[in-house]
Amino acid sequence: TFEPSTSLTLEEYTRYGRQLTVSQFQSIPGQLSLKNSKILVIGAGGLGCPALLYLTGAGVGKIGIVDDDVVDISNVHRQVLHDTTRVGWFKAESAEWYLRRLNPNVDIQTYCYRLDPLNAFDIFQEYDLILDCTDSPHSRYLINDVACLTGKTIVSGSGVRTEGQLSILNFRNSGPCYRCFYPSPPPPNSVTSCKDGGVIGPVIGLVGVMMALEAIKVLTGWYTEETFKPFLGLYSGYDGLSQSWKCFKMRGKKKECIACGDASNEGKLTRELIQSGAIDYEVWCGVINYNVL
Amino acid sequence: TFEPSTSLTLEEYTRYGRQLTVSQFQSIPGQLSLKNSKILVIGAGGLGCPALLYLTGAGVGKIGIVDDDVVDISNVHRQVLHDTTRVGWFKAESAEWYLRRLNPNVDIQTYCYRLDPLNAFDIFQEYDLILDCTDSPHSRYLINDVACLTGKTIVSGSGVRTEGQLSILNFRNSGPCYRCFYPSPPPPNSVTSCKDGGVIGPVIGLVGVMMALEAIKVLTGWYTEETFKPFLGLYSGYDGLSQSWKCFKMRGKKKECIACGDASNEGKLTRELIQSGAIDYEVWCGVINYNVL
Amino acid sequence: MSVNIKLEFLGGLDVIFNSERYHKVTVPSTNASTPLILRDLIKYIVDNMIKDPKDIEVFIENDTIRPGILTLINDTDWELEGEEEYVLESGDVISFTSTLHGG
Amino acid sequence: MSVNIKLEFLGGLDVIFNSERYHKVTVPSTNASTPLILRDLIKYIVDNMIKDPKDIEVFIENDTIRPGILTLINDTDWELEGEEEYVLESGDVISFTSTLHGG
Ligand SMILES: [Zn+2]
Ligand SMILES: [Zn+2]
Repeated sequence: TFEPSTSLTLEEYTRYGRQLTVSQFQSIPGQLSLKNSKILVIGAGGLGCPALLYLTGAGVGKIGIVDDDVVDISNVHRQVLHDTTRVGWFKAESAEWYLRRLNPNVDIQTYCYRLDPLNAFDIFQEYDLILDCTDSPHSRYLINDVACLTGKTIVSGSGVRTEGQLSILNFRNSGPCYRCFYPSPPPPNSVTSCKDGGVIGPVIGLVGVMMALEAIKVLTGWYTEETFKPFLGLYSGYDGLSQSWKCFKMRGKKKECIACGDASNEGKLTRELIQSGAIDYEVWCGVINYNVL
Repeated sequence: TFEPSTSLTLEEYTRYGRQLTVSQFQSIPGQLSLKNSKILVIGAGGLGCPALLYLTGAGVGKIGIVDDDVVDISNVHRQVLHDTTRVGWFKAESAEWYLRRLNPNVDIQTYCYRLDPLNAFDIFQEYDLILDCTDSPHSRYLINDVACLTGKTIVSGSGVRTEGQLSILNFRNSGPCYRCFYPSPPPPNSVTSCKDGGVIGPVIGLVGVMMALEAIKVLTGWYTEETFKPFLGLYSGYDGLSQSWKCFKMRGKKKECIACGDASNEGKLTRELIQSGAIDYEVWCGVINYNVL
Repeated sequence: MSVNIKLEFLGGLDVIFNSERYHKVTVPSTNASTPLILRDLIKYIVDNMIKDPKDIEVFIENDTIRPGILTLINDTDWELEGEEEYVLESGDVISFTSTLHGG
Repeated sequence: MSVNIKLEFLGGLDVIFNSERYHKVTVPSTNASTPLILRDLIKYIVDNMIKDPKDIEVFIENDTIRPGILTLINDTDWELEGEEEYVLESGDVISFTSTLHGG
């Protein structure tokens, strides 16, 4: 159980003093918002590691970590929250080991299994904000659909080789979702993962750090329904004079979206539809397979 | 002693495989360049922590860490390489504790004292590249002057509140230095430190991660004297649609610079001048005090 | 009248454009009385800039930009600017970015 | 002729400009026969945009931009563009950034 807190302890004032004094952080109400927040980080890899480090440091009340993978030696160059001594551990538990040392105030909950249509709804309902730190399009569609149906905002990051992307999806149920941006999944052969494509550690690390900052902004109320404008950020680690970042203004929510749009839409997703297996997230990246209906 | 290596072990191929396959990294020669490099990270705080994590992960051969400070509970929200269990440790040793676990291939050397005009030259001569992760203008002038006189490139980062800056200084002794950009130090009352101004963890963290990437680019030969163009990057964590980054094209080396310019300049700095105490780094941020000469 | 356009191929799309992210092109007018629109630019790119015919399907599907690629007009989603009907102006920056999935 | 300029006050300099980083200004011509230069813009900023006279010394020292502040003209160091003699054109973006020292 998680009781909302209305005050900070002396230890918390000291620990968080440097961020509390920055006006954009919203001072003590900002810190209390973090303390009373529950966030779910899906994927404790190249994006999840730095995001978890900074969000645990900043004092989010409860952090859930979903990852069914174990630490491999080839992860450690970029997944710096895991170390060589913990190769073979579940990533979620390896992350927990360090994060508890970093900030014992934070309640860490691990889920050492794969997010799937059957378990996702119950897990999401425990949290206020979802960080999508996964590495495949099918998990991105699944996370999106469940977040839309449970009313959760998603901070979404991705990256491969020398580039990364960042967005906030389904912001307070009023911003566009992943399916608003990408109604049709990409052809399966067009997808490059970190495993295939390689990735420079600080490149994916930078996107993870940016995700932590966007999560702080969402949780502390920096973005409101009035000030939030849908965006897609593109980072490149080897571009221009050194590194580059472009932030594009994006479309709003689409009424005809099957995930976040009007309830009357034909083919509108429901928890029942997703849990029936009608949507093949694994192979078709979230395309509805009407044959099973 | 540090013997240059001409091959990678099987463990190294596995550990670094994901970065090796990215073309900009320069493949095996790139990895060997890192392995044969010695870098000095000055400051194991908000910038140094993420820079050290990613550079140790990436497999730099030897990393020196200079910091005379000890871990305080108010550091941990952003200095995520230190944790609550190591409050009171020297930051350099706290960093070493985790970095050795992260990547035992890396030779970590700690200097738990303050960099000063008397010890700086001997330390710098042991390294190929300097990362300025310090937090005051006087240390920035000292690091700059010693790097220019010992022929070292500096990757320089800084940040406070919601903003950060990034540059490469004295690139291969042909690029501009800190004094080329700032020939006169700022008035003492105009300087805000993290302690006074506060800082958001992921903001300073992002600059540290960028520094790691710039260091990798310098060490792997991505920048050459032909392709390198002096730049100053400005990051803002709360700007525009989400976050912003501008990269400005900067002046070249100034012939009249007293640190990196022509040797015939009046007042040109020398090791003797610096070590005589003629330059008051502490109070005047690197202004020459001709009274003591 | 022809228009001068800056093109950006991001998110790895540069691989089918000679590994160059940034290009400047002059799109020639097809008909003096009709202004050039984004659809003309896409045709120009396919006809003149994609060397290997096998690469066309990386960029185009069903006669439009392939799912998974976003098109941006002067840093704004093309959906807010009229999509393929957008009337090009000299100096416009048109960006195409492939979606990244890695993490 | 007057010119329209975009101003950026970065690195914390916005505190003396109403905490706004970005401003659009129209600098009026002082003399029809001489073009406006960056020196005129600096004078315009001091005279019209800095409300509190105490703040002038944050921005100006010895009649020019204070040490520790970099001036950029269209994303380029003013030293490469003629510094205070640079002739302003409508649409120019002039940025001022205070140096950050924290770490
Ligand atoms: Zn939607
Ligand atoms: Zn110099």
